[in-house]
Amino acid sequence: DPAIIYDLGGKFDKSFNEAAFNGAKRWADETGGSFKELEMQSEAQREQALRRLAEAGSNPIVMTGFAFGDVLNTVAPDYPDTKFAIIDMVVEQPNVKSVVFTEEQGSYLVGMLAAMASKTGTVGFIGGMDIPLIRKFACGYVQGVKAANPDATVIQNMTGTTPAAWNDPVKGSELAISQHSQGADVIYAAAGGTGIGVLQAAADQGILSIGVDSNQNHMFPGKVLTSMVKRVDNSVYEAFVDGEALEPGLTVMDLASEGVGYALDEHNAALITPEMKAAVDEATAKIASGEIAVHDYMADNTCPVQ
Amino acid sequence: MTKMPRWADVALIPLLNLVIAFAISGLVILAIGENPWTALKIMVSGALGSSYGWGFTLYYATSFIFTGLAVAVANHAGLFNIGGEGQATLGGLGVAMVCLALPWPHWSLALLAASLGAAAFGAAWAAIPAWLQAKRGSHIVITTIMFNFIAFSLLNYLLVNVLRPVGSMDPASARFPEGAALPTLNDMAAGLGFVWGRNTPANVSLFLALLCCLGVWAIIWKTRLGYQIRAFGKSEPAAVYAGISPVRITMYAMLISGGLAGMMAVNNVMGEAERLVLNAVEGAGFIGIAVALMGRSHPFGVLLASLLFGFLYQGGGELALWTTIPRELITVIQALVILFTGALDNMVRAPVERLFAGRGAR
Amino acid sequence: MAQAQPLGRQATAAPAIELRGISKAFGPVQANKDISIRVMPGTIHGIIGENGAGKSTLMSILYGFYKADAGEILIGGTPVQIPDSQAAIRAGIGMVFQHFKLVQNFTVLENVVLGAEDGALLRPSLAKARASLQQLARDYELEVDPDAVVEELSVGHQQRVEILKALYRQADILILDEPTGVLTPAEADHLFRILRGLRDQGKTVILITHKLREIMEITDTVSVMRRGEMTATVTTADTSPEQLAELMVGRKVLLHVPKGPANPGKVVLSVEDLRMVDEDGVERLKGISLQIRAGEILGIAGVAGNGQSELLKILGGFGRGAGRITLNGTEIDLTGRSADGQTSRASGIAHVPEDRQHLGLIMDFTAWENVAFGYHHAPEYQKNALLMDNAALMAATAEKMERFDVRPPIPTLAAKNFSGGNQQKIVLAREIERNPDLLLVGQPTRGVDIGAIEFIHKQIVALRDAGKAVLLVSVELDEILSLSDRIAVMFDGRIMGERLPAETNERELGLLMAGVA
Amino acid sequence: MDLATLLQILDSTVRLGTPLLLACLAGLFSERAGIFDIGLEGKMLMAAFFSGAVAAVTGSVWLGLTAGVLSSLLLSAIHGAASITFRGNQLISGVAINFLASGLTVLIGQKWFQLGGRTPSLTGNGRFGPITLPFAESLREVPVIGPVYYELISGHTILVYVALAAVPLSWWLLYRTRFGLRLRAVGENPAAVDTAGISVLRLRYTAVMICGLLTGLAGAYLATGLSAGFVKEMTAGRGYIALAALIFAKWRPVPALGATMLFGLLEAIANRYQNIDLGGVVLPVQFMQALPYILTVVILAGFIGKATPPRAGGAAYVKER
Ligand SMILES: Nc1ncnc2c1ncn2[C@@H]1O[C@H](COP(=O)(O)OP(=O)(O)OP(=O)(O)O)[C@@H](O)[C@H]1O
Ligand SMILES: Nc1ncnc2c1ncn2[C@@H]1O[C@H](COP(=O)(O)OP(=O)(O)OP(=O)(O)O)[C@@H](O)[C@H]1O
Ligand SMILES: [Mg+2]
Ligand SMILES: [Mg+2]
Repeated sequence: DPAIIYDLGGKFDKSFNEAAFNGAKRWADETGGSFKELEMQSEAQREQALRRLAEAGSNPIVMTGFAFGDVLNTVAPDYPDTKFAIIDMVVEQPNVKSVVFTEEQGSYLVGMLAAMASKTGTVGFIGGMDIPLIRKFACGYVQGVKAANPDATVIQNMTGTTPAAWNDPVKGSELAISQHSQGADVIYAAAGGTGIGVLQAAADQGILSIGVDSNQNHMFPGKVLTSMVKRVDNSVYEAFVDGEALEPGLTVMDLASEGVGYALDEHNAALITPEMKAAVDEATAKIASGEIAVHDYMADNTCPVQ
Repeated sequence: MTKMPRWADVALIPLLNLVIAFAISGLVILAIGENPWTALKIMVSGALGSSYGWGFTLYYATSFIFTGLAVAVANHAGLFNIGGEGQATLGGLGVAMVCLALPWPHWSLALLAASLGAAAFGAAWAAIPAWLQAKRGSHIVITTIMFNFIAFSLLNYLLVNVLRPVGSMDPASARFPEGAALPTLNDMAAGLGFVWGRNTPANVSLFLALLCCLGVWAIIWKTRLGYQIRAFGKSEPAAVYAGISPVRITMYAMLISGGLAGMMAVNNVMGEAERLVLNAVEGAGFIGIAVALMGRSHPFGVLLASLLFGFLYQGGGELALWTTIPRELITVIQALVILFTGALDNMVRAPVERLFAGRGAR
Repeated sequence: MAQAQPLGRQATAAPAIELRGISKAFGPVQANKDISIRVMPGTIHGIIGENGAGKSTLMSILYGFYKADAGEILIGGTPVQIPDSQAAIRAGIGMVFQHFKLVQNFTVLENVVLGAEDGALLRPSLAKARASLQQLARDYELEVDPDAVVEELSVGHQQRVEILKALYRQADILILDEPTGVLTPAEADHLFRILRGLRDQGKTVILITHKLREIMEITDTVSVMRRGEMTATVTTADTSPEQLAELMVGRKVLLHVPKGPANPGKVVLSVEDLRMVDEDGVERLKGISLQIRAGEILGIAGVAGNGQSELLKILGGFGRGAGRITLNGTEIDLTGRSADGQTSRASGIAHVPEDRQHLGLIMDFTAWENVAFGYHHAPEYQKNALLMDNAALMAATAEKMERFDVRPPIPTLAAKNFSGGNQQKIVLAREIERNPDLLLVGQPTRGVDIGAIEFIHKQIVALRDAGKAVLLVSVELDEILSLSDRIAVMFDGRIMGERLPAETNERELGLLMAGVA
Repeated sequence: MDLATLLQILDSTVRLGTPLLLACLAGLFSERAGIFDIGLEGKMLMAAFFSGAVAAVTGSVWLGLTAGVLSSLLLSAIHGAASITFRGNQLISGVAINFLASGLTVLIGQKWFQLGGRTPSLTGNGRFGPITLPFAESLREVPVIGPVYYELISGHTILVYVALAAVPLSWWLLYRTRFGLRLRAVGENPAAVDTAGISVLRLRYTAVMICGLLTGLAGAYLATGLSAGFVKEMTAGRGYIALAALIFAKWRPVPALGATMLFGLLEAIANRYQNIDLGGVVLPVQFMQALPYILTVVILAGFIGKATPPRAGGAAYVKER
């Protein structure tokens, strides 16, 4: 049976891990198969969980989050017959499939939408913590904003430095209000549970917000401009479908492969005008074809635009 | 009236307390629709039933011993150090800087240097609140809380901008060199020719922790410094009368306390992760408060309480891993254990004492 | 209280209070054993007994603070239940505890009103209490500033507040537990005038004291307690101090320590123009000059709070001041740089602080740990550079306890488990046994029973006879007069004058203490 | 800085300061009565959860508030039993309560809503809406006063006004009533209260319950006033900050207002100015995020001096040993 291990944020984080869970569940619903799933409670359990699953014969073993990278690198060689899949990190081992997402591309698209939806020419970004992953989101977003409106301003904030940074909706809401008062009228939240506060404050203030990872449009219908979706669920689903035949190596989930994108559904249909949609779809095509290169913060630890 | 026998005091009552705590935990488990008996079995066998379980239990206990001792030493000086979390965070920084500085030829050298680094950084982080308390009367409870937050910010900055290897997604330092890898208990057992606790993180720093227990015991009860710390903790005016300098003792006690908290990093950063990650402390600083209070600030008590919490952590981890019981249940069990063995002790003690008194009277 | 039912002395035959068969144990300690006592209305009834005899416990039971294990209480002839202090107050009982039960950072008025408020709002209660206090002050000469914060009052005034609390609640029966332990003779006289006044109004007073002079002076009847039992109740007029002392202790007690003439040698301590300003900027010492020679006791008399504590503090080596102090010819640093309490000990000064429970001892420490207190650097208590020699300390403590007759002689017992007198002996043993050149001793016998007083006085005299200098600070004029070779009187940070004990008397000293030169 | 920005920052200060204020006053009642409480965080969290959960289920924020307060009162009762009746260690009991709340909220939440400990988002009557004070609209155009009234004073939820009103009320209760006198006395010298014929137990329980009530309001404000529902661990250390503010304020109600609002202000400023550019050198965001805490230490060390807790605090009242 396949297995999945969630990162410390927990299975129901409303974004990343939850998407992974949804993918696994979809597989189970469709195939009637069963899978093991683990939630850890400490760093030391990463290795423990991996080994125990491998020894119990689970195959493949999927894990979410870059934090597993280091451990997987040491554990994978011990279980050459087991296939592993890691999301958000590259681990070069013969039995590991690494799945990374081009969050900068998805963020670029929602950045364009934000710039086009903005009346003030100022948009906001609220990240959970100042870590590379979040900078990657931010950098793609800013590029998209500038692409759609070179004169636009982007206000960037981070919510904190403690684990509470991801679970503090009050702080998220204050930051959103603060950004609104500085003119932002579309705010992109990449901050886990804190993001809920951002979305809610934006709705209260009558401005727009952008969700992240999962499609969060439904949370405040008509108030969430769109969501930058990262199809973690798809990659988990695919890994489970592949089963023991899982193909090791690097898989990049990008716009072209619909690994990332923006969400359009009945909750935000009214907010996305045909022109906006056209512009974004054009950009999507150009990015897919390589005509537009969205800079990846991780490539050189810098962002060309602020 | 006869007094309660000593065995009842030190064994029976804590046991009864634990039983009540677990009984109520069982009710909670029932309430969320699971089987408490199975849960208990998983916890006990997962944490104590194999050398594998022990390997984790001891690993967690090691961390708690360090932070528990830290709080205990400060308690003896009448200072409430809530800053273990921050001090251990800085300790991790010290360990990382030492380990990454050289290609260490042998783990023992690395261990020595890293312990010093960890203790020095932890102590330094405690030194400022201590100095402010001693010289300016700034309440150490506030300042240590503040320093926890500041430590997190500092570490966040350093990991992302300074220590992170280029191109790494993970806000963590590089892996430590091979030579800085501490032998695990498993390695040590293998050296002695038997298999114990394969793939478990318990490592040689357990012995360091035990040494610290012994050291703290000796310092507190056998040395002049300890004498002065205890005197100061009991009565500041009297200490001044006896020629004990409040400033000096506050500083010494907090430096020792911060150093101990910092040394926790030797276990988790150097012994387990072998690199420094964000939030490496994972709340062990706060658990240290519970451990020290439950252990009545005595090193032996701290050791026992640490083992209990190590058991809860590992047993609870197993529970969360292998059942659908959410991991937060462990937090609830911990809370109940703290409550009944620590705060509601007299609820059990009084009736038991009466029972013994009644028997004695007859 | 003026309107309170007058209980004429012969109006009723029933005792104001009758206790029958009261027993009380604290764990293994039997504090009261089957005690019965009758106190007649309109009398002052004394209770005496050694430290730990159970006096305070008995009174606390009467006041509903502790619950008796057995026995009954009758007030005015009717059995009553006194489960808590509220019930005692309702029954007309007021109590002034040995250790004051005052809220230190409240004003006098707030302390008096606490628990006796008139309604949910404070201001009317306070206003009413203020008026009553004025009335009481007039009736009983009990002046205290109602707005003063208690912690800033002298102990004498705090005592008045306690009495006012009882009177404000219209107590007919007033219990005072060692009220004069902290009072000056003048304050004590004043208190006795008040007590007589109360008696004459028909109120009943129970007075616990260690001072036989007071018993003889003011009580009508006196009960003696020993080891939890009531051993005798006698009419005061029919007894003598010597007889009471023997009843109390079970042996003959010397009420005055015999002491030969002094043999003064060279000057040990010389103080010139010592001045000191405290943290609040108040000048506490205003130019003190004095000398003490080897082999003599200089007694410092004075009402508490006139600079004696500060003088002891600076001489004891943990204060800062201006002026010149030399010890055995070496000048002592007054800048505060070496005000660490250790320097002075090293130079041969031993110090018995006035407040043994807060300064002299750590109550949670064992006896042997307390014997090391202040001398934890002493070479004989060290095993090596790192470790203290606890075994040596234990042995030294056992020895000292035996020599000073500390009871029980158990070095591992915590200080708080010794009675006050025995606590004092531990401190004295520690300090005197250092064989200091100069012994500073403050209030050596405060609250200590007469058996212990006799012993403590003997030790101080013995030290003098061994050729050491002693500075004795006490508010007990008796003690000053009987121990000192010379007497200096302090008032308002100055020395008002020096007298020889043989050539002065309590009256003259009292005047000096009041600042009348 | 223009007036509008200033007002926005102050407005944010009030919102961020309010939960701290309520929790701080809660701690004040408890600690003034001699019962130390490091369990403020846990009680707040519990109240946040139950107010969010019940408001979500019933759609009524008032029922939510009631449930939140009741849950906080329950934890208070446990703390009271442990530290008053059974004379346990007050710090241990507080630590236990923090753990208990942290675990139970998610456990119950997961069982109840299957949202990983979150509660469903609140809408409409499930939340406290802003209250527009009289004349706010009409005065809005008046220079200075208008915006101040409209932006800063008006437009908060009812709990903000309750919290602000609680300051003078607490002051009055503590310093102008019989209850307050006794409460303060029992934290300083319980023996004095006992010998005055007043029940120490009853007083202390009352104080602990008031503490529960106020932390309940604080938690409910977090979940139903500031946010629209509960998220696990959403108190995010505010209970500890409130404790720090309490010491800062030296256990007095009016300074408690000042201390909590200062913390709110520092956080609001750090939120607003996260990326300060000092002529080319951009201060790292982590520095700005640590700034409130650094400033707290600086202010404390520089201006506040020694804070002496209530003298009988932290110890159970024991007559006989
Ligand atoms: N609260 C208490 N708990 C335990 N033991 C107590 C308590 N109070 C008094 N005792 C013990 O009871 C005995 C009687 O004490 P009590 O205070 O009544 O003596 P006393 O006659 O007032 O002595 P003193 O003259 O020193 O005031 C002593 O042995 C004492 O140790
Ligand atoms: N609450 C208590 N618990 C334990 N022992 C007590 C308590 N209260 C008093 N004692 C003990 O009772 C004895 C006498 O108590 P008490 O307080 O009356 O005397 P004291 O003030 O210490 O001495 P003295 O009356 O001689 O000044 C001492 O041994 C004291 O330590
Ligand atoms: Mg007594
Ligand atoms: Mg006494």
